[in-house]
Amino acid sequence: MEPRPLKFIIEALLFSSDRPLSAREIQEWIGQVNASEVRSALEELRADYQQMNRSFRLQEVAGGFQFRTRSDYAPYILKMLKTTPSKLSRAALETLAIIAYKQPIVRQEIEQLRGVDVGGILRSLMEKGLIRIVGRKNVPGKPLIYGTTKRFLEVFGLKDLDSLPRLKEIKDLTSKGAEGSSSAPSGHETVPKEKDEKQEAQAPNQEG
Amino acid sequence: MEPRPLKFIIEALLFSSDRPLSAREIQEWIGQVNASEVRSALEELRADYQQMNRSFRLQEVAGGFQFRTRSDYAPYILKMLKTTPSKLSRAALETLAIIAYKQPIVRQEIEQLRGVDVGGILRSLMEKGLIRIVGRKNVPGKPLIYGTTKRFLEVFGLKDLDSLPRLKEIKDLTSKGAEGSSSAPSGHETVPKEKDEKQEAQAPNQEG
Amino acid sequence: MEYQVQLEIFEGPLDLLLHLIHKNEVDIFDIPIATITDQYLEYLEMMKALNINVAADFLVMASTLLHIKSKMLLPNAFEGEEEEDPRMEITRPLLEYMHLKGVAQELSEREMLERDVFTRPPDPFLYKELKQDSPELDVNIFQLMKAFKAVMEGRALETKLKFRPVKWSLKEKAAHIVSRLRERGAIYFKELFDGLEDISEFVVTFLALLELVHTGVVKVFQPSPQSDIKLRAAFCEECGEKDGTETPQVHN
Repeated sequence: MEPRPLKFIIEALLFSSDRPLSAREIQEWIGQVNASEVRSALEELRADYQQMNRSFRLQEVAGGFQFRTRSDYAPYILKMLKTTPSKLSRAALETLAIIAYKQPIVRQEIEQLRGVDVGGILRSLMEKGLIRIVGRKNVPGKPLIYGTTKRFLEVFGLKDLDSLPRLKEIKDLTSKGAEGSSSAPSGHETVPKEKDEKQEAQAPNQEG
Repeated sequence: MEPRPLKFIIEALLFSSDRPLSAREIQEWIGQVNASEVRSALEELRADYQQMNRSFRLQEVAGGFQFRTRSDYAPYILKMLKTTPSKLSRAALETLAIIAYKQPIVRQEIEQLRGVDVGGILRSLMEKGLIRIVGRKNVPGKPLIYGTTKRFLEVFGLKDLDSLPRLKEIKDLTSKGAEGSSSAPSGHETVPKEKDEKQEAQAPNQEG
Repeated sequence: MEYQVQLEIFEGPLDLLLHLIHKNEVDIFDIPIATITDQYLEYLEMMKALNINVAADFLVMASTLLHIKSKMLLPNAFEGEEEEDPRMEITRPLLEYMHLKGVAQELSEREMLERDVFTRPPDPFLYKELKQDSPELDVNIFQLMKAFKAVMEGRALETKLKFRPVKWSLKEKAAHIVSRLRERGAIYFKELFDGLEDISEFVVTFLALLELVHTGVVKVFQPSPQSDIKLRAAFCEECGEKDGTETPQVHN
């Protein structure tokens, strides 16, 4: 058998895998190739699919590469799989956002930020494999410390934690808050317009 | 969203299916297309991939069409699959959990808790490098004492044994808030774009 | 007929405050604290009127607001000194909460796996071929915790189901002896233990007998040192056989 082009070997691996594959893993399986060869073959593949503009493409997620369908096709696939899309509640998303940005973080800190108890939400996020326990904080009570998982990156299509949106702003804000300066930050902030659309507390609305 | 070409819709379905799809099934999922349109789109797809001569192709197999990698790539794929993470059986997981929480522990104590013989499971957990023999108990028969390994910590992403959640914490996370919105059946959860989507009358602090 | 009430639901006090700030279209750095506090309290009252349980978090915030309001009303005792605007106590967490919501929103707008995008499924044929253990494991701590919880709960349940039938209580055994005596008036000591297989049942039966003798419910006779020990019910003179020659003799 004549040797196959590296690009196609990698393509075959990616196509038969149900998880993102890292360049390093691929290199190990194939053997006798160096890391930069694998890297450039991966990039080439990604460009190929980008250009072909088919229903799926090669995406860099969670420290690896994975073929994924384009979102345009989701309705058809959901119909085939007979599933309702797995979604997260607003409360769960907010809690997840806190953990993602502030990790490692303990439950109490999360609750301070959200202003409500999050026990049930933590359970549900753990069950979904989006967060995990990373240790215990060395303070009285030794509370558990939470962090996000690789699955979190996969679900949200993130290359790594640094790819999280708005990371900088959040950090800025926190440090400002910690200093407790009385002078309000310059650009007086007003509330985003679209949020005004939120319904007001409704008068009792009878049903049934 | 503008309608996507039928060929690509079919491609997306085939891509995300783990079994061959028949033209009739595809026709049903997509709707508003007739059988011959589906048939010819499938043929076109097959010709596309034939011509592209990539590492995988669309093959007509019993019961329909399926993407399959070319046999040339099988050795690489097999190599990859051998390193695919395997899952632990429930029995193994339970036994491991007992050892993790009750270590150091002898076999008899594990069997008392699980109510069944665990000889085979202990051997398999040992082969997987998750548990180890830490000594012998100084009682008649000098039974072996088991404990978890460093690999156990790695697999579960724990910093140390201290990071294992305590039973009370487990109960906190696994049962509390079961009725809360956060853990509502996932199928029904939505990601509200706006607050208006919330409809049920509930106490404000649902997780509390 | 019951009416289902629809009321804007707030995740917590911060959520409610933010809503009030939006509604009043005010600057978050210059919150009209009196107005917002009044509206906040109004909302809590409405919840109470609708019989909705007001969580403690909301009450804590209410007292914080009232505290800030009173501070704002007081003439500043430390005039001249740089004192932080008391409102910062709520402005700061509110700002952080707002950003947090923005981030959550951004997360939800990303293409989500199994909602918007899909991957190749595991190939059932390929995986069937590979039954052997791979060095890597696909498990998480949550599964481990659940397994442990299941074991601990399962054991408690089993103890109840499994061991109760084979446990003998003194009371049950005593009742059993009494009922046998009531039937026949007197029985031989040896008969009590006929058919008993379990050592624990044997012991409990004997202890029950001692207890009955001790309380005087059962009398023990041994007509002669060689003869079998006989038990007689003290409560039932007329039942069973009559034997005028016996001498009470308690055996230990």
